[in-house]
Amino acid sequence: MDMYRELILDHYQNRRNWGLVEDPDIDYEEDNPLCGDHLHLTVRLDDARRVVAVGWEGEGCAISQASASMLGEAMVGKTLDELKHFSKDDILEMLGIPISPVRLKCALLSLKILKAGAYGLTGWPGEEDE
Amino acid sequence: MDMYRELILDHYQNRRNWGLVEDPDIDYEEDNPLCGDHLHLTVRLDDARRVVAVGWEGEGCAISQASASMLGEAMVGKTLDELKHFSKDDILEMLGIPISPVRLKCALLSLKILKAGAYGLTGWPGEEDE
Amino acid sequence: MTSVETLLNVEAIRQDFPVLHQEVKPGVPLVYLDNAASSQKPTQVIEAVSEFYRKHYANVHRGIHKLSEESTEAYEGARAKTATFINAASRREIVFTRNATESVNLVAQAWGRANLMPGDVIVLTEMEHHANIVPWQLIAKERGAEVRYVPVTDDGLLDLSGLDTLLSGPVKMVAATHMSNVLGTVNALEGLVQAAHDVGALVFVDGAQSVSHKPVDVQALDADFLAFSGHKMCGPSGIGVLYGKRELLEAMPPFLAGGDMIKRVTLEGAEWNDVPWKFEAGTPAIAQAVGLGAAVDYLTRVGMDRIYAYEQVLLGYALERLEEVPGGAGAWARPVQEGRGGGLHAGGMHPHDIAELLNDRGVAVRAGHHCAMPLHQRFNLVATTRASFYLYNTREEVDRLIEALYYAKSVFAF
Amino acid sequence: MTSVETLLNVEAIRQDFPVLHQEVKPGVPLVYLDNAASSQKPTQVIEAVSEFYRKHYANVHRGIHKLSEESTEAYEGARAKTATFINAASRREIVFTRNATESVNLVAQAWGRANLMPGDVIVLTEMEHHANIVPWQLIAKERGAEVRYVPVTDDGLLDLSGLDTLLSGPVKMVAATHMSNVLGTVNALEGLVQAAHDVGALVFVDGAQSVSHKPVDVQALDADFLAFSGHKMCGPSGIGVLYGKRELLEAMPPFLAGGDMIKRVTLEGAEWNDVPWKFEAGTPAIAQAVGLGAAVDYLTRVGMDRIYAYEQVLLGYALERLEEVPGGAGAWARPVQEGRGGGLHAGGMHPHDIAELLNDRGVAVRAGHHCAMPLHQRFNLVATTRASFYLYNTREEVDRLIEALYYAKSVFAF
Ligand SMILES: Cc1ncc(COP(=O)(O)O)c(C=O)c1O
Ligand SMILES: Cc1ncc(COP(=O)(O)O)c(C=O)c1O
Repeated sequence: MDMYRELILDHYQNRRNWGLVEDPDIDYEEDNPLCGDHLHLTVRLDDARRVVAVGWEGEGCAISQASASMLGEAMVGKTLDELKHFSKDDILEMLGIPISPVRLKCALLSLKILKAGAYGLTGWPGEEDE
Repeated sequence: MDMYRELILDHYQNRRNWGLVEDPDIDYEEDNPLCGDHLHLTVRLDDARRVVAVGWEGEGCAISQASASMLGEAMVGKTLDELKHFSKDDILEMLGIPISPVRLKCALLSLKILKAGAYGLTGWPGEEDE
Repeated sequence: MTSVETLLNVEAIRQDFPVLHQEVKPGVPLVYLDNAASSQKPTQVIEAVSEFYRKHYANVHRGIHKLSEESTEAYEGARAKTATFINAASRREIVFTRNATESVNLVAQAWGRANLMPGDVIVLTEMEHHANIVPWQLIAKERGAEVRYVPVTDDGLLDLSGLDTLLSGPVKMVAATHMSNVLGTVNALEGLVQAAHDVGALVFVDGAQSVSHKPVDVQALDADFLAFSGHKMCGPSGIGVLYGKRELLEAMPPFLAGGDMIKRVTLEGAEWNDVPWKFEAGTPAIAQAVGLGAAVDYLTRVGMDRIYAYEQVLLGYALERLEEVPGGAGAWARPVQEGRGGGLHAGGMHPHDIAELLNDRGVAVRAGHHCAMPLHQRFNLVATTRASFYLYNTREEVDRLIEALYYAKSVFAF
Repeated sequence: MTSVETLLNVEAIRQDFPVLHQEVKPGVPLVYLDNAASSQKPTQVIEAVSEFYRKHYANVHRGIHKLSEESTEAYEGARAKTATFINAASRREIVFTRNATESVNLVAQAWGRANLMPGDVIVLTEMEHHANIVPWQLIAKERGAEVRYVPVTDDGLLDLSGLDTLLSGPVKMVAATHMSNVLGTVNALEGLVQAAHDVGALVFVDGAQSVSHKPVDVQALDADFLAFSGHKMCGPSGIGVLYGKRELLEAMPPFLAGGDMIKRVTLEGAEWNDVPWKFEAGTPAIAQAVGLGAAVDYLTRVGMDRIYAYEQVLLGYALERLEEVPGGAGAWARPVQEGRGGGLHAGGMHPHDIAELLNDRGVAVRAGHHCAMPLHQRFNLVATTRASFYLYNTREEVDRLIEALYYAKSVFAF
């Protein structure tokens, strides 16, 4: 049960910001073929390039879905520049459970999609230690 | 010293039937590239298809040269059919020392050349257990 | 139900496998059910390798000194044991590779480059492991050949109803698995082999799962090639086998080049060694071959027929118990009707979550596509959770699996 | 002469190698001088492998359970250790293969098929091992490329006087050994690497001998690829390494296909995994990689610079003592003037006979062409007898070699 503390199960069961936003400024989707996890992320910014709305849809394991839900919540109100600074460690901290190397890809899928969608960055965040 | 009993050293030092015969009925040469051993065997038969003269030249280790010398001696007076029956065991018996698998090729090169020259047989005698 | 204990003395067998006697965390003993991915090793194998390094190790072939002679004898002796194990006609038909995957690549590339012409056909099945798909796809692309697939029925069996069509035209190779690593299906390949040979095609059998779980006789099967891995049959990692009929191996060009596979090298070119050494370039996996020989001895002593019978009983029990567990979003098990082997699957929650929660209870299973994506696509799945058994697993471990599944369900019970 | 004992505590080191402490027959202790063919293994390596099987073994990657996570960590950890050992910029530049031979074939085939055009040139040297000749000859033939050879001087050094001519035209690859397994010559490759890069060619370094005997820094060397084998550096058999600059590995198509080297497979085709996994198809040599990691730890603890210095002293002593032995039909030793490494050769009687008689006295050496036929042809030899040293050899063992040579001479004294 320590692997799936209340908060993760709660986010998995009630995914925050579920559903895509209209007229998004960021719109990106990708999957992790190895796991079959899939994520579609949409973000709308205001004139100050600040996140006013996040919407996403996806499927996958509890870890990947909860991390997307948590990251989505955390994004709201942030500037584009602040989004850029979300790190692997931020995600792991939000999840608050030990993540094995194999499941790092699940945990970081949402972050990867954010980085790729917002900045065209490719590769896994922290892939060197995957 | 047990590896190289007197007889082998004697045959190695004084190779019997050294030098090729003229007008041979069997004339075959081959080498073992792995060791650099080389052997050229010539045989003359009489009208009854019996060996009247054996002559050979070659180079190689003491085992390959002594076995050729011993086999050459043993061939004289035999019929073609009898030649066919020389076996791996005959050679090993003549040498009279334990031959390791690696050196079996050295020991049997002369027999191989005899079989190939006389009967067009290919492959190592006893190659299955080499 | 047969008393499983009369088939195998499993408690004694378990004593041979040190890795099994551990806790994944305090108070939670390990239940290892990831055998289709790789098997554990008995002390007899671990020690055979260590003893070999401690007493006899040297490079093989050509060495004229005691250790090299002993190593060569041990290495070539392992080849002979392996030949006997699958009833090959000669040890010269056994090529040592790294794993089953390399064995497939060896034939796909060496045989394929020399024999495939544009328009030729390779027939695979939809239930193949990637190891028996991708090498053929690559060589087919390179040579302009076509790849066809024998479909899989809803029951997880090969659908041979359209075989005549599949085998029409210039079919040169039929490559099929002997036992699926996902469904557990054992394919009775005799009919397929006969049909392939009738149209002049060769048959490559993926024995990666079958050779570890049941008696395999390559001559009775009349397979032209058979691939398997040491690590799935109680042997070391790093050693695999390609069986090939001698005349086919002899007709094939070499695969990798280097030392030991040549007779002669000049600045201009080279002459090849005899089979099987022609296909073993460089210093081989010497100690691993010796370990595989020890694994063959071990399995032979236990008896492959007994192992298979025991696993069938164990699997029957597992399937029976799984039916008790109320399904999540799907059934826990996808039992295969006939010729089933040693695996089962749990559906419902995401396989990653199931595996993680089972691990929490000490139960090691595998979650994912098991290197069989096309098969998963066939069933509209992306991933499954697989529990797979071997000779050292017990009914109590099946019970532990069931308990762990109830636990996983309880965590996700919202 | 330097006191060798100050360089290495050889007596302590010898205690780590169980195989050394045996008699080849009653009263005749083993003197193992066949190290260039393969090295012996310390208990630390043997036990690392056994312990891994006894406590942590499972298949790597993707497994969501304790053993698989531990195995993956151990396997990828060995990759990181290996990267550090040769100072690679990233562990992603380390591909695990079976042996150095497979590493050469991997590049020759995967890089060669994608990059060589008819008329292109591959430059090798006359002192290469077959492993660094035949794979290039084969791909050259397949692609219509030309192979050129850097000649070897009478002193056993690379003759770089004609380098401009050798490197003229469309030279795409220069493959050269870092240390000859026959002459012992250490090639200071920096000049050759620079010249090759200047004409836009890549450089493949055969480090099979150098990596075990001296510190190697791939970044300082600026090698594009480097190949070596675990078994020659105190590691298990069955594991080898290909180092490649990351952008080169990334640009190359895969070599063998199957599980673990793909991202996605459909009935139509496949997408490749990231490097280095793209080049590791199927279940890898897991326990052997772990053993290689333990060997790297062992050698690092002793110190590669000390090992090299110690061996130079030992070799100097051996060459000195060999000069005492009256030559048979030739000199006993062919000392190399500069940059000599760890081997020496005895001429005169047929090498097979010498080796057999030395073995009679417990001394294990190698006789033959040492997989370097072109080099032997260069010196008009078919075979040589090679004694080669490693960190556990002693001056007393050199003395035993010399005594055994006197014995061999006495047997053939007619
Ligand atoms: C210089 C050199 N290159 C390559 C090799 C091939 O190594 P392996 O047989 O381990 O592939 C060797 C070992 O024999 C060697 O000495
Ligand atoms: C059916 C099947 N074929 C091939 C393989 C590949 O085996 P290896 O990874 O040992 O090469 C496996 C193992 O995963 C398998 O289950």
